[in-house]
Amino acid sequence: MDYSIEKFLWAFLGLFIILNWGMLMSALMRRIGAKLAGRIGVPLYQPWVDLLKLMSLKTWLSHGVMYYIGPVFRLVGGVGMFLFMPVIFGIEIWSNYSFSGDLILLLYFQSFGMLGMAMGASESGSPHAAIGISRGLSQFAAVEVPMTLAVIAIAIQHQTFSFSEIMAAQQGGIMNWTLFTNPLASIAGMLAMLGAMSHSPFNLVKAPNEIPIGPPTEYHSSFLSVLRTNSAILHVVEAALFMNLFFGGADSWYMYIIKTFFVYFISVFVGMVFPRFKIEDSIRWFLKWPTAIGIIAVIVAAYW
Amino acid sequence: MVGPIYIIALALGLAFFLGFFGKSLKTFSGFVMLAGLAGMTFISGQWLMAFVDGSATTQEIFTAGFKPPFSINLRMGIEEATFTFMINVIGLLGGIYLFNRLKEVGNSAMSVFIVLIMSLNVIVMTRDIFNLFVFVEIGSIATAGMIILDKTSKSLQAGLKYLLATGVISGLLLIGIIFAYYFAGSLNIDGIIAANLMASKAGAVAVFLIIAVLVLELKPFPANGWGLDVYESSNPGFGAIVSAGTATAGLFVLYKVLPMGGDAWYQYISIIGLITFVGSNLVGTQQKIANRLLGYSSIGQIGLVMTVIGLQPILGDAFAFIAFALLLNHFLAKAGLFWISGIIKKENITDWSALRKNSALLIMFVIFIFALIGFPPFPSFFGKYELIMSLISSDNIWVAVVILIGSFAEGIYMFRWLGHVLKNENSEEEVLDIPWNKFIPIVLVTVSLLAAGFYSVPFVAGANYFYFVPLAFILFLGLIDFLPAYIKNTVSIAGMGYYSWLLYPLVEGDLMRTIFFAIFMFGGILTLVVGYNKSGKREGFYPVALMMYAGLATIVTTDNMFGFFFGWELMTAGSYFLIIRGKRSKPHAYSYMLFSVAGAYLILLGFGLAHASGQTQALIALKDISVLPTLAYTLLAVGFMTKTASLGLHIWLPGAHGEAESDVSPMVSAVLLKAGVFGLMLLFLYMGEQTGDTLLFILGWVGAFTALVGNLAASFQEDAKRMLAYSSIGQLGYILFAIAMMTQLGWLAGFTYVINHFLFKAILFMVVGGIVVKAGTHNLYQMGGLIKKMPLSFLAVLIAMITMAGLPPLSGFAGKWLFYNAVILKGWYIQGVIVFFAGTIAFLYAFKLLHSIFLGQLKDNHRNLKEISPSILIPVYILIAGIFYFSAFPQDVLEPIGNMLANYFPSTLEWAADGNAVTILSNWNGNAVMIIIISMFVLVLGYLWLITGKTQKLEQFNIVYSAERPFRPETTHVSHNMFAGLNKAIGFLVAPGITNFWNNVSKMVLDFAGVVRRLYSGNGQVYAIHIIIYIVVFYLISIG
Amino acid sequence: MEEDKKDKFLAPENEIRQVTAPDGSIIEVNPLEDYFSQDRPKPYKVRKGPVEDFLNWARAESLWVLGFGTGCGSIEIPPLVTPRFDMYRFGIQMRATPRQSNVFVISGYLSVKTLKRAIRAYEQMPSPKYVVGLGSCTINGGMYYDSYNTINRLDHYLPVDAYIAGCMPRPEALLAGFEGLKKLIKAGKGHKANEYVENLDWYKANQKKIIKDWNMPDYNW
Amino acid sequence: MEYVIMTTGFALAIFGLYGLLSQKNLIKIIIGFSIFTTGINIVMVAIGYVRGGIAPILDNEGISQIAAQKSIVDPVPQALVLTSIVIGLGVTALMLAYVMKLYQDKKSLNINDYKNLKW
Amino acid sequence: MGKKTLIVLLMVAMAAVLYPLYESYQGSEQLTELGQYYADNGVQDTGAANLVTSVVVTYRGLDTLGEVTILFLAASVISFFLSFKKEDRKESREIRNITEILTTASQVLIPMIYMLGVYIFVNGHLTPGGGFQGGAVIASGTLLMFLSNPDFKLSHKVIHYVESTSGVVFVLIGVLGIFMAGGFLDNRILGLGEVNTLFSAGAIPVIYTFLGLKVGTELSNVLGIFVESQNEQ
Repeated sequence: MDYSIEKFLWAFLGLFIILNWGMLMSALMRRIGAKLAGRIGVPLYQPWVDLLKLMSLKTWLSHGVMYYIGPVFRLVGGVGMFLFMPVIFGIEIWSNYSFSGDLILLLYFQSFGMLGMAMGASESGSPHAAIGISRGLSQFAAVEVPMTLAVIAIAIQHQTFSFSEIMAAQQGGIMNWTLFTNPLASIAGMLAMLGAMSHSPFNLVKAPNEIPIGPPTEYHSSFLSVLRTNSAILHVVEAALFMNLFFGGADSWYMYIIKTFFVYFISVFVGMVFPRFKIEDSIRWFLKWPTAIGIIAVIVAAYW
Repeated sequence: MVGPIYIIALALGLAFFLGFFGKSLKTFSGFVMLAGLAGMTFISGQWLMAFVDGSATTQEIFTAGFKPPFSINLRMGIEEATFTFMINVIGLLGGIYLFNRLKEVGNSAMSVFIVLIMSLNVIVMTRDIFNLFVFVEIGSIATAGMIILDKTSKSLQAGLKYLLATGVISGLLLIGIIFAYYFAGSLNIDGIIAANLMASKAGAVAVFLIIAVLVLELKPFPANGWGLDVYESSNPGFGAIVSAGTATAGLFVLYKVLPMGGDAWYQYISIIGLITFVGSNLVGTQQKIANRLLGYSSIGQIGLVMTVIGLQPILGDAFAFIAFALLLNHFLAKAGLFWISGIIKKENITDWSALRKNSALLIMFVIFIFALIGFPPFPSFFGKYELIMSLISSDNIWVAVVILIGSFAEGIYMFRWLGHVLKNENSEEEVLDIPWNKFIPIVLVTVSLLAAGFYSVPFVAGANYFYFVPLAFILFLGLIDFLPAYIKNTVSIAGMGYYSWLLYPLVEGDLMRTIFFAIFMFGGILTLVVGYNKSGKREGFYPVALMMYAGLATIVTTDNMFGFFFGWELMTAGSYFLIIRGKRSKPHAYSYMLFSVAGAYLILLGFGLAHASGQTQALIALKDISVLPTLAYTLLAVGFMTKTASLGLHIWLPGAHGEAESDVSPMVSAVLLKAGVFGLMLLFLYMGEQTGDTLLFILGWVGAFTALVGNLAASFQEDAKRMLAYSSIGQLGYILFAIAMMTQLGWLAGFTYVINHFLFKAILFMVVGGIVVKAGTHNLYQMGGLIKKMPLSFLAVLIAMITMAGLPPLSGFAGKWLFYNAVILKGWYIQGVIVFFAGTIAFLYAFKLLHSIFLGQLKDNHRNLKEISPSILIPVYILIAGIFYFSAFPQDVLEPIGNMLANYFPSTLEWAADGNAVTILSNWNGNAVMIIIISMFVLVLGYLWLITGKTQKLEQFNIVYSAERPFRPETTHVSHNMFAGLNKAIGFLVAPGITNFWNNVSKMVLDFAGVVRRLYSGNGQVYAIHIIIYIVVFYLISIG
Repeated sequence: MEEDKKDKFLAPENEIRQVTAPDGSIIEVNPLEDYFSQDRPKPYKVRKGPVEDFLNWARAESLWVLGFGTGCGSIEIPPLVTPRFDMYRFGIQMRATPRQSNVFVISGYLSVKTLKRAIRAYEQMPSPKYVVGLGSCTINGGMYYDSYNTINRLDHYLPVDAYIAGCMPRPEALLAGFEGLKKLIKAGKGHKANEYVENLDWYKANQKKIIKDWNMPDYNW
Repeated sequence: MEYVIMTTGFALAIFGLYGLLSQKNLIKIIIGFSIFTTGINIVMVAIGYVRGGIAPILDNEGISQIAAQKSIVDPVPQALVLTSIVIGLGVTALMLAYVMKLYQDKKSLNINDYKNLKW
Repeated sequence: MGKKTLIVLLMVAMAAVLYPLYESYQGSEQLTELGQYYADNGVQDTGAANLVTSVVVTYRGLDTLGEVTILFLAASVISFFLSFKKEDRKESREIRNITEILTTASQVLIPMIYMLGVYIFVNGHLTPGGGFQGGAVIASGTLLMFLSNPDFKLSHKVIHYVESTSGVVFVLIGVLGIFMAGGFLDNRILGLGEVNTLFSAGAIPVIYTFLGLKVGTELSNVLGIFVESQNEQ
């Protein structure tokens, strides 16, 4: 239990790093995508410019209190996920506030921001937002099944829910990564990650031309800037979550950045290659193959 | 003392004497008749008193001054005194009831009536078999006469059928009697018994004929078409006499004569009784005509008493009480029902809603119905309880099962009837004409019924007069029902408060009981506070609500099985009435009741097995069940699960909770459901993990699927309250799963769920109930945008929903965290994942509810709505304070529970000094999470506020709409079929398979009843054939 | 303005109607007033100084174009995302909702019917916002100058920051136009939105003169 | 002798019962019933018979009282049969009255026409 | 024919049920214990030479009271139930002409039949017969009256009085038995007298007299009601 200013500042520094890393990473991904298409792509500083632009806009419209604090929920969700997870393995100052809980806390805290954001978006009264949210929640429910199976398989394997213990168990060489010690769970988990990142083929939630980008359709200026801040953080944190679970975690910022980049890249890569799923197809898909793999993973972990 | 022979002399003398009076003196003759009946009542009553206080001994009355067997002798013992008194009372009351009708028909009708009552007296008293025959015949002929008291074509037909049938059976009786005389050389019953005719085949046949005919007089199923016709077509006032008086005498005769046959015959009689009880009630399920329905019920009840008579050797000491309690109950209740039928004058039970015009009559009707089904505090409850206990103790489980099946079948039609009475349309024009002479007898039997229940207490182990204390309070509330609701509300709250204070010492020191006690009583008081926003009188609400709470209090404070069952049934009855108060609740309350009754019977069987093992009524007997332990535990578990609405047994819940009134829903959902949980917890604690290994495993799966299906169904609901109801099913599934794990963490999770579910479901139902009333609709898609009108409600629902979804930092997460640890430690991985999946689906409906009611587009007709009443918000915010306390300081609540559980399970959870909960798998610091999240929230909110300038407030249509504009709020609000994608993908999981299953079951039962009742073709000759077939078959089974 | 709203054709959905509340009382709903905010917009404060210059640079380098095609010229916009033109490298991207866009490209002729939508979309965009007139039609009506159903001068109805002449201008011209807009913004001249607000009455009069079925609030927030 | 009576009695009872159960005409049914009760009455009388017995009237005419006490038939069944006959009479009378009223009601004596009450 | 066959089979089965009784019947060589008691003590106990009568009226007097009650009931029921629904009866029965022979003969016979009836019940304790038999004979006289004179109407009032009086007296005599003798319906309230004389056997002749009257009037009453209701048709 350490609520000291020092701790706070370290955590804040970590947050600042991953925020910027998240923005850079998204610019990188967009550039990679552009290269695939034969384009040049955005300048690397584009995310910062966009953010700055949004914060500098002069119109602030509010649909109500919940609309106002929706982005707050969202950002708290993202930041909280960061804070409740140790960043760098084995270094106390980078352990953030992970003493408050562990994997279970994180699994549930994932939805905190989502639900708050959903509230905010739907207070705007836009049907597009509501449709987007209903899709997002439906898909989320399905994605969580393989995700949970993977988490449980890992928990059985390591007999713990604690990040540091899971990471500790994966130290000492690439072959100790869960990816290799428990490949089925890893596959299930990574497939679930595709859904969690909501890139194509699982991005019907934000179908831009059908339901103008879905839930945040009414968000603009500073509200949108908070949402974009969050998404930059969240992408890194989500990637870090999977990194910690399957790819041995990171024992330095250097490893952290490389691993999160590649984990994130997987989902972007899949998104580049595959077209979009309809929502019911996506649910069926998650409840079919990833779930089957996850169940086998749990059975293997439990009874092998 | 006046000798019993004067009953005969008085009755016959008066009957003959009435001939002197002409037509002009009809009223006078009527009073003479009543005086005669009163005299008979007095004589038997005086004997009864003498026997009760011990001042009299059994008297033999020798007619003509000769000792038997040479002359006919009568006996007056305590049994005879009781039965003649009962018969005479029913005769007197019946006479008062039928006064006008008898007067219209004439003096001869009065003579016939008084002779009928007299013959029943003699039937009871006589010890001579031929004399018995003569007076049975007198009874038959008098009955045949009274049938046509209302001379309709139907009653004429019924009378002829009756005469044909009784003619055939009396002929057979005569053959039996004469051969009995031939073999025994005596006509005295005791002489025949002493002669032991069963030794020879022919003697056995003679005995067979006598007993079979006496059985047939009691109209055993299925050779009873003639009897049913009598019930259906005759004057209901007379139906009461037949059902109560004649049957009572007939049963006594059977009891008297049965020793002729020896032990084997007891068995046959019990089988016949069982067949009658089950068959008659089963066939009755299809019946719509009130009087015929009463006929089926009468025959069924008589069958039950017949069974008990047959079980006499098995029941031993308990026999007298059981038989008498059941008989008396039937006697009083059925008489009352027939009499009410005579006032209502409606043939079809669907038209009986006219009864609602008079609340006194309605209440008495309800009392009779509940007495017949065997609810406390009526004698049948005590009798049935004792019966089942004794049967199981003596290793006659199947008999107990069959009896309960029969009772259940009776419940099927009785509660359908009650539903019609309470909920059907009522025409305004008709006036209910209630003459005082018809009303008084009904009141008297009602009072007797209540008194009989009270005096049953000393005969049943575990029963306690204390159980009547809340009932007295309920009675008091019933008496002040004319006062405005807020006064009664205050009185009720005060009463509950006082009662809680009174009972608290009983649970003190037992944490588990204390928690449930707190939920029941504190929750009860809070839900009652909500009632302050109701205007008017709320007639009938407070007695039944308090009845439910009294039942709950009894369940949680009692330490014996009887008390538990008493409370259980009381609670069921009270909640039934609460539920049926809803506008469209009729079918739902009905299915609730059926499931509850079935569940209660399973529990009773389980208790019976426990009692048989431990020979004690204490609940501790559940600990070591040696008689069929697996069965016993399964029965108990399934019984409790009917209340917790586990998958397969849940179909009653959505309608029952969804259609109930706005403050009843939280009562039944947040509070009542916990009774089932309490039962399960008790059961599991006593059962232990080893004993119930397989059962627990299965229940774990059941719980998991319940959670999934409940939540999934909730997310597809369009009705706000039904959604919450389905959510309850899901939440109770979690609880079942958690406690089925039988580990400290599992139980701790279970307790957390119990507390949380109480808190948030009460909030949700209170608020949503209040909104539904304000908004005038249950449908989510017809609401929307209410956040601006009802911000406090929104906040309450939001907090409740976050708790429900298990999101940190609120206390819902405590349950989830414990749950995960428990699942991994227990090794129930796949089930755990199903439950987790259910948990994520909970987000869906949480969002749907919040969005559809509070967010989105405000509807035009809701533009002027105001915040819901403070009488709802105050209890709601008290509960929210509870949630916050529990969330911030989970240790304060969970540590004591954990310590308590450590007595039963190995402890796997430790609490660090800083509030960190640690298991070998995981840690969680609720306190820290709360602090961090709140600080973050404040920081981020400040940041947003900093970068945001002055905001422009918008109206509901100021949205981007692809450069167009919305037309109407209705077409802009996304709510209906919100999760269409999910529905397409996995909607098949909530296809109404289980509902269809139960529908098919009930359809099969009803169809079967429909086929069986074709036996009753209406042809009197066919009925005579039935009698002969019955005799032959019976002969083949018993002797041949 | 109140008066001429009355003579104009009022759509049925905007007529005043009565609904019955659950408690039985009658509520009168005037859709145009009750469903929409009636507030007049206020001009925002234009600051000066290095910070503002930096922000102007950011605004210029992050042009989010509203993806509405209003006329035939919109066929020239999609090529901008192709490798040949690749507008992303200039910080220009398409957005699907007016709330998140700054640049409104009026692509060619504007029929009266579309003008109404264009006004609504424009007013819903957050300030500072920019209008780019694409093609001759937005300048003087172009080949449709005598059409009964198109407007001739866009700047009578919306404040235009930049025109891109031609019929049709090629995508390269569009990119050049955006570069011009960027220069304007960087120079601190990108505040036409304020002009619109300050001269709202004039714009509204012009708009209502030509749009007969107005059927919307004066200002679409 | 007594066997003949006994056989007759049982046979009558059975045949009467058959008539009661098989005839459609109400009057015939009642006749069947009468035959049935008659048969039973005969059985009763037969039961009381003592071989070679005389009527149980001890009027000192013919044989001595002591001898009579040894040679009379059993008076009990005779007394019973008296009662039984009267009861049969009462029932029959009542049945006939019913049939009369039913006939007035529906102008039919067929028992199949009186099936208004069923199930 | 399925049903008839079924009934035949049923009768066979019924016969099979009763067969053991028939089979066991051996005929009696001697009286049963009970019969022997009556034979031995009946005369002393009751003073009636006719043992059947002593059994009927005294030993099993309660049965007899019941019998009377049954007749009373039958009469009452029939009376109150034929008195309903008069409005329905429209058609009237065609009455055949009565022959002269019947009319004349009946005038001679009826008093004699009544006399015979009275004789039978008065001597019930001495000779075969008794109240029921005598009453039945009296009723047959009434029947003859109805046959010979279709217009004959019984006076219900008289009948009721006779009937009620007889009934009440019977009950009262029974009650007197409690006070004055061994129990209800004990005939020893009057002296037993000398066996074989008319005024013997205690209250038996009295009872039988009233019984005869009652049975006679009741049966007549039943007949009368039947006839009346026929006439009304």
